[in-house]
Amino acid sequence: MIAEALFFSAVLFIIGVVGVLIRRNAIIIFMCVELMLTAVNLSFIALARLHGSATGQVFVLFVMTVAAAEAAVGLAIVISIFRHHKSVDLRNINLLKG
Amino acid sequence: MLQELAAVDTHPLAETAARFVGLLPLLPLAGFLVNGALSLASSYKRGPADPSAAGAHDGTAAEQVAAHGSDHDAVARHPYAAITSVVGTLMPALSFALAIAIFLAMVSAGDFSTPYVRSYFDWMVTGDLQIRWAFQLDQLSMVMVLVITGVGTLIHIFSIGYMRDDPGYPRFFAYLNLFVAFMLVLVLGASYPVMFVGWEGVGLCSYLLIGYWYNVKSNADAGLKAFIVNRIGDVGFLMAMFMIFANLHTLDITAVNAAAPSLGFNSALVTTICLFLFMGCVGKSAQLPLYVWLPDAMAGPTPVSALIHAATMVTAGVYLIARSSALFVMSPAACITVAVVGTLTALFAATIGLKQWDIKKVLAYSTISQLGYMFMGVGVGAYAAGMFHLITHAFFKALLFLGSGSVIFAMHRAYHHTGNHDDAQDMRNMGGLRKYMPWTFALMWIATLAIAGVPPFSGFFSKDGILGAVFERAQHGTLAEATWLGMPGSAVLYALYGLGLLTALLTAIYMTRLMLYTFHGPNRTGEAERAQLREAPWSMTGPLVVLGVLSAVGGWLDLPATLPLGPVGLLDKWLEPVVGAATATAAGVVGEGVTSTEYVLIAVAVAIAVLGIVIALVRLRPAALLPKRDALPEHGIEKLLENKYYIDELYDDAIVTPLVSGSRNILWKGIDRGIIDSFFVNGSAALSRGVGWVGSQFQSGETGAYAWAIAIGALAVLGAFTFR
Amino acid sequence: MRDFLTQLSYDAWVLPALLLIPLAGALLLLVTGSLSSDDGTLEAAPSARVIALVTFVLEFVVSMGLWWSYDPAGARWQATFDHWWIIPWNARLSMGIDGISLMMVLLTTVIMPLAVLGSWTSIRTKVRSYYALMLVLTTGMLGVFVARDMLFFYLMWEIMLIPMYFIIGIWGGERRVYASIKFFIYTTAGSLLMLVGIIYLWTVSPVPAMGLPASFDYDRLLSIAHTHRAALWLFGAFFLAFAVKTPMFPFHTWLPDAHVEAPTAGSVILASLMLKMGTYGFLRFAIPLFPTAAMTPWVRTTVLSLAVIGIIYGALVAMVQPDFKKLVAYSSVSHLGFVVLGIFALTQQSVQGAMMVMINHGISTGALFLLIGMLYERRHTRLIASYGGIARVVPLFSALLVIVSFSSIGLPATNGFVGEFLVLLGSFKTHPFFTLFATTAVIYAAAYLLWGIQGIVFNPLDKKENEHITDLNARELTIMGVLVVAIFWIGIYPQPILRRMESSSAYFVHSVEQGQADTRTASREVR
Amino acid sequence: MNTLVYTFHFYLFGLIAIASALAFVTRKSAVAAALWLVNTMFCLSALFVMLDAQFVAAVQVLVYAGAIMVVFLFVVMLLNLGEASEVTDIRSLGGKLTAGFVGLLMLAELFSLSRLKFPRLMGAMTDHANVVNPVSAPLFHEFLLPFEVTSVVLLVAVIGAVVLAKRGPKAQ
Repeated sequence: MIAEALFFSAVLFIIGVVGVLIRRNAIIIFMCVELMLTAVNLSFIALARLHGSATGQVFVLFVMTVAAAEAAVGLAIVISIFRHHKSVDLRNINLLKG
Repeated sequence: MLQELAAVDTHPLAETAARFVGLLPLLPLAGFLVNGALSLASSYKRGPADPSAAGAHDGTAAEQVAAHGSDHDAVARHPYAAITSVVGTLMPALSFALAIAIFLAMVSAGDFSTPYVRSYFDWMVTGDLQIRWAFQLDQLSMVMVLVITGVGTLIHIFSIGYMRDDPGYPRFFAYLNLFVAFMLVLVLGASYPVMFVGWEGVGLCSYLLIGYWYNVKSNADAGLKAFIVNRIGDVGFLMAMFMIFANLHTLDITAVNAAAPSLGFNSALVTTICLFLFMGCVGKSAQLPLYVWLPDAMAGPTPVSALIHAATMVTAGVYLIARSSALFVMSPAACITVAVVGTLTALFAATIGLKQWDIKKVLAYSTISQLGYMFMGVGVGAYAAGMFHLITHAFFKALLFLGSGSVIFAMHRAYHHTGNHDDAQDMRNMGGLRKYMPWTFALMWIATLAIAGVPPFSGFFSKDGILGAVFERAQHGTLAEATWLGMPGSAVLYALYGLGLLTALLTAIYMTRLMLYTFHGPNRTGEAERAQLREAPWSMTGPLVVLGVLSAVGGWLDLPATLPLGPVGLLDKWLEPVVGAATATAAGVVGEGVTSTEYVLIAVAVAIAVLGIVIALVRLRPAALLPKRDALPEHGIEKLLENKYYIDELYDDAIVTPLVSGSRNILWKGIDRGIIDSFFVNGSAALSRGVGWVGSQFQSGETGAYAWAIAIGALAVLGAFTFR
Repeated sequence: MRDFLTQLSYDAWVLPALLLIPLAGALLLLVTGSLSSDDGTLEAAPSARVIALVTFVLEFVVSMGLWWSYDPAGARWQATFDHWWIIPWNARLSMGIDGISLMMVLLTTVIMPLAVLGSWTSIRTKVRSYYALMLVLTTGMLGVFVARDMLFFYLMWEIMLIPMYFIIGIWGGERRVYASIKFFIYTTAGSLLMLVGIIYLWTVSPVPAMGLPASFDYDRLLSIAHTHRAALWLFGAFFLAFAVKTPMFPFHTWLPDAHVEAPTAGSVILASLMLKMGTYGFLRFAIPLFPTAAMTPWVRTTVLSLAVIGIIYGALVAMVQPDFKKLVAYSSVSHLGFVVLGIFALTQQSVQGAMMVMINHGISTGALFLLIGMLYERRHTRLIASYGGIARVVPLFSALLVIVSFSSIGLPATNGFVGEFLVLLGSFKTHPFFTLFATTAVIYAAAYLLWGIQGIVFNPLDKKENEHITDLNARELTIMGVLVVAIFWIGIYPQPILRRMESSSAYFVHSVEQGQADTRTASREVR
Repeated sequence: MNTLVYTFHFYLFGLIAIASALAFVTRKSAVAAALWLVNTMFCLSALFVMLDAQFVAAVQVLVYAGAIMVVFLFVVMLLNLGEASEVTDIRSLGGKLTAGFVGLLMLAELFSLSRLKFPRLMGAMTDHANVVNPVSAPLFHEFLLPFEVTSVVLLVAVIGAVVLAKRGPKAQ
């Protein structure tokens, strides 16, 4: 079942990537990132199962914590951006420009 | 070093006045320092302690300007005039006295063939190069020292009167003293580099004195031109020194002369060295094609023209060739070149002299012409004859210049008195001055007869000596046997003799013309001015009288064997130890006593001189001359002559302008700013800026674009692994 | 004198002391600056210039001992000092002087107090930082001249750049930012290649057979033989660094900008001292380290051509400059061309002459920049056309300008002649045709400088503003007095200097010829 | 457990997860998308359980499906973005096709890279009753420091979120 798990993981990850590429709503893009993270978590779990060790699961816990933190900060940013632009469309947001 | 000292100590001159030879240039140098200090001290006003804080409009500055503005036109003696006159003339006079003492010591020392070299301290000693500050006294330098200090002292005395009202009085004497000092270094230098110190030093003084009245641009330009043209010649002098050192490993004159034969007779090497040396002479002595600075140099005060641009500095080239006679006789080709250039210059300048109106310009071209004669003499290896003409020329040309200075002084005073702004130097404005300036008139006629070559005045003997030597060399000797540019040497020399005679004719004509227009005929100054015309003070006329006597009897210094009016060939014998060997080499077989041919030559020379004077007297009509402002423009060949064959314009258009505009437009704006700076330097900066710009375009700030970039990047990386 | 110095054990401490004294002065300035609350204008901090002057005079006094303590017939390196520095890399604080360094050190310590006096009233803002930078700069320059460790040399080489960058960039003229950046990038670009070369030398320096670790020691690196190909590349790297600094045509275009925009003292230091780093580098590093490469016929011909082009080109371009400072800047290109010509002609006279030109250019050009700075302080323009006839208003200034100009032209009996004459005389032996072209520069030199000074001090006094110019004051006369004395002293009696440099230059010529000969025989054996 | 049943459920949950994910990226409405994502999370949590990671599965449901997604929904509602107000939210057809192509290409590359042969199943986890111990033991021994650091990360995130989302004084 490991190969299947990895297959699902890969497919979900790619769906996340495609989502990031085709969506312009910042919140949905965040969700896509969450999806990608979870897909990676699946790989961790599967490979932990393969090796018969729980270390992989520990990493999943870390990933989840970071994901939670990221979601919190990211959404806060989205909110403040929305206040400014009245939109969460990524095309309106190019603050990263040097 | 010790050995050398010992050698010096055994020299017959060692215990005589000659051991003070170093004082000869030092005395005028001291005069320069005193007068220079006086000049600066009298005009210096100390600046503010904080120049950038001091306002430009404070009261003291304005007062200064007022003071300066007034002192220019004021006719008042300089506050330090008295001390300047004493120091400025005493120093060269003391030098002259010392020179006479040394001369007497030399006479009593009898014949000595090695020069007395006094070495002071090292100058440039490194590796095999040994250059010391050393002075060399021998018969040749002694002659020059006497001429320089003697004529120099007279001209200093003349200047006291001539420059009396000039606001820069001490400055003038400072420069003049400095000149004498450098000129003495030039003739006394025991090695070529020390000579070169004097050589360039006199150039500096010439520059400063030509541009003495610097607030007129043309004067400053003339000084600049003189210096730069001289420098062109100096390149030759330098190259000659380098070649001598590279081949003989010494630059001491005695050592070079001794080693000269090792360079090989008529070898390309020795010819090149001689031609480079001659290039130096061409610059300094104003020969073709570098003569152009000398006429312009007349912008300086007239005593300067007399001392520097007639009697001494310009003859330095002749002296240099006589000094290097051992080198020159090794190369007949170079010798003939010297003679040819000298002769052509003499003729060329004489033709221009025919049609000049500025009295000093006539004398300037006359000087160039006479220098040509001297080169003709030293060119054919008649060194004593060349030096003889140098000495007599110093007398009569100094006299002519000082005489013209007197005239200009009188004219200027008259014009100043009436507020007239006409040209005080133009002969068309003069005329009939003999009534007002009888002494000057008489003395200048003596000089004119001397330069024209009328016996028994000095110029006759010296010029005849040169022409005779050319004729003799054409018959036999190394020059006659050599070929020059494919022509037989003797044919060239015969041609030179002919041209020399033609020049003599022209000389007589233009000098008579000068006298006629200046002193004869009706006076062309205005009525009011005429009342002010009078002889210059005695401090000025006195030196003229002395020079007049010398011009008249100077010929007795070196009487030819054909005219034994007294002791024959004094100068020949005196110079024998220095240039005798070289002269003998050039002459080949010595002539058999006095021949009838020589009498014929003398007769021809006299006839030509007289003919020239007669032609001028007959053809020229001073009465018909109009003042400068009414003069009609000239036509045809006369216009060509008046405009000096347009050589200055040619040089300007062909050399100066292309050089300057080429430097500005091609080198500076083209290469420097255009290619190097704009293209390479700023271009490379622009290139990196461009690359940065391209990179910054990817930095759009669009997160979506970044996501795409990451995705495609990931695709590429994975692909790289996949299709490894 | 020498006994007295021996009693002080002068040789043991003088070089580190010379490097430390300016640093101490700079530190003092910074401490006083941080203790006071003023804005650092001249009015608020007049003590800064006094501290700087005292430091430089002390530096000068200390350095003068070298004049007597240096023994021309003695060891090759004298007053040596050696201390550990970066142990893992085996880099050491290794110093020493020979005849070449000696004169450069003394030139530096003589010029620097004059430069301070030259800035006395013209620098009016941030004076403490200004003088502190000058002091740090001095350490850098002296360090370059005395370093015997390549890494230490490189450190000092770069330290020198930074203060000069700020001096131009802060106290300079209108286009100071452009000029300072151009100066910095130009020189750094050149010297980074040199750093690569130094690192390469370090990597090839160990001799395992003799148990010697890698080292930056100059003498050790000298003894390494390189293949011809490697030597060429290394020489190229060093050459570029020094050619930019010298500056040789066509790497010279930073110079006019830097000179024109720098404050007076900056121009003086730049011209008198920093340009000498380039030619000093040739003498000390580029040629002795890679004699085979430097003396390869095509390399030598190229360098000599560039030198002669620089001589004539610099002079011709100087001739048409409307700005007197720029004129002097281009004349530096010409003069430094003589130095390179002399060095690469490789004869005893030409190398000695090159060193003399280095000293003389330092004195004459420094004096010219100081004079034009004094004039600029009064009239705030450097354009020749805005002057004319001021000899009547400022006779002493004019007399000095004429004297200094003639020394720069190379009139015999002034310093300029001695150097140029020796260079040309020596170069003629090996390269007569290059010498012929170089000699013509005496014409252009006269043309550009005399044209320049004619436009300033002669000609009619036709501009109203110029009638208010004031003559020099006592301070300015002191500066010029020192330089004029030097001009005539070197012009008339240069022998004390020549004697001190003779053995070092002879060693240079000999070692390069030897190195060349060695490898020539070696390569023949290989074949 | 019966292997066939196990395999069937494994595929079932996997495919549902993928289908939900596809639905998630294609929904225009943010709320719908979020709910589809929650569905994916649930299925994944089921897969976790089947891969003997019961504790992580529980956490997945609690943290992801419970906490994070709720926060997302809150924000969506707070900003009133529930309806697809902007038609341009999804890229043009070309963009979609390109993105799909990129995705497929990447997938293909991933598969071609994973030529490793995995054993069907290794021995099951030893103790089915004790599901927390195997995770907590390394977490509090080996990874104690990272664990503590994570708590700091969370703290920072909380503060950061508060600061960022707080209305500035100007905005009021």
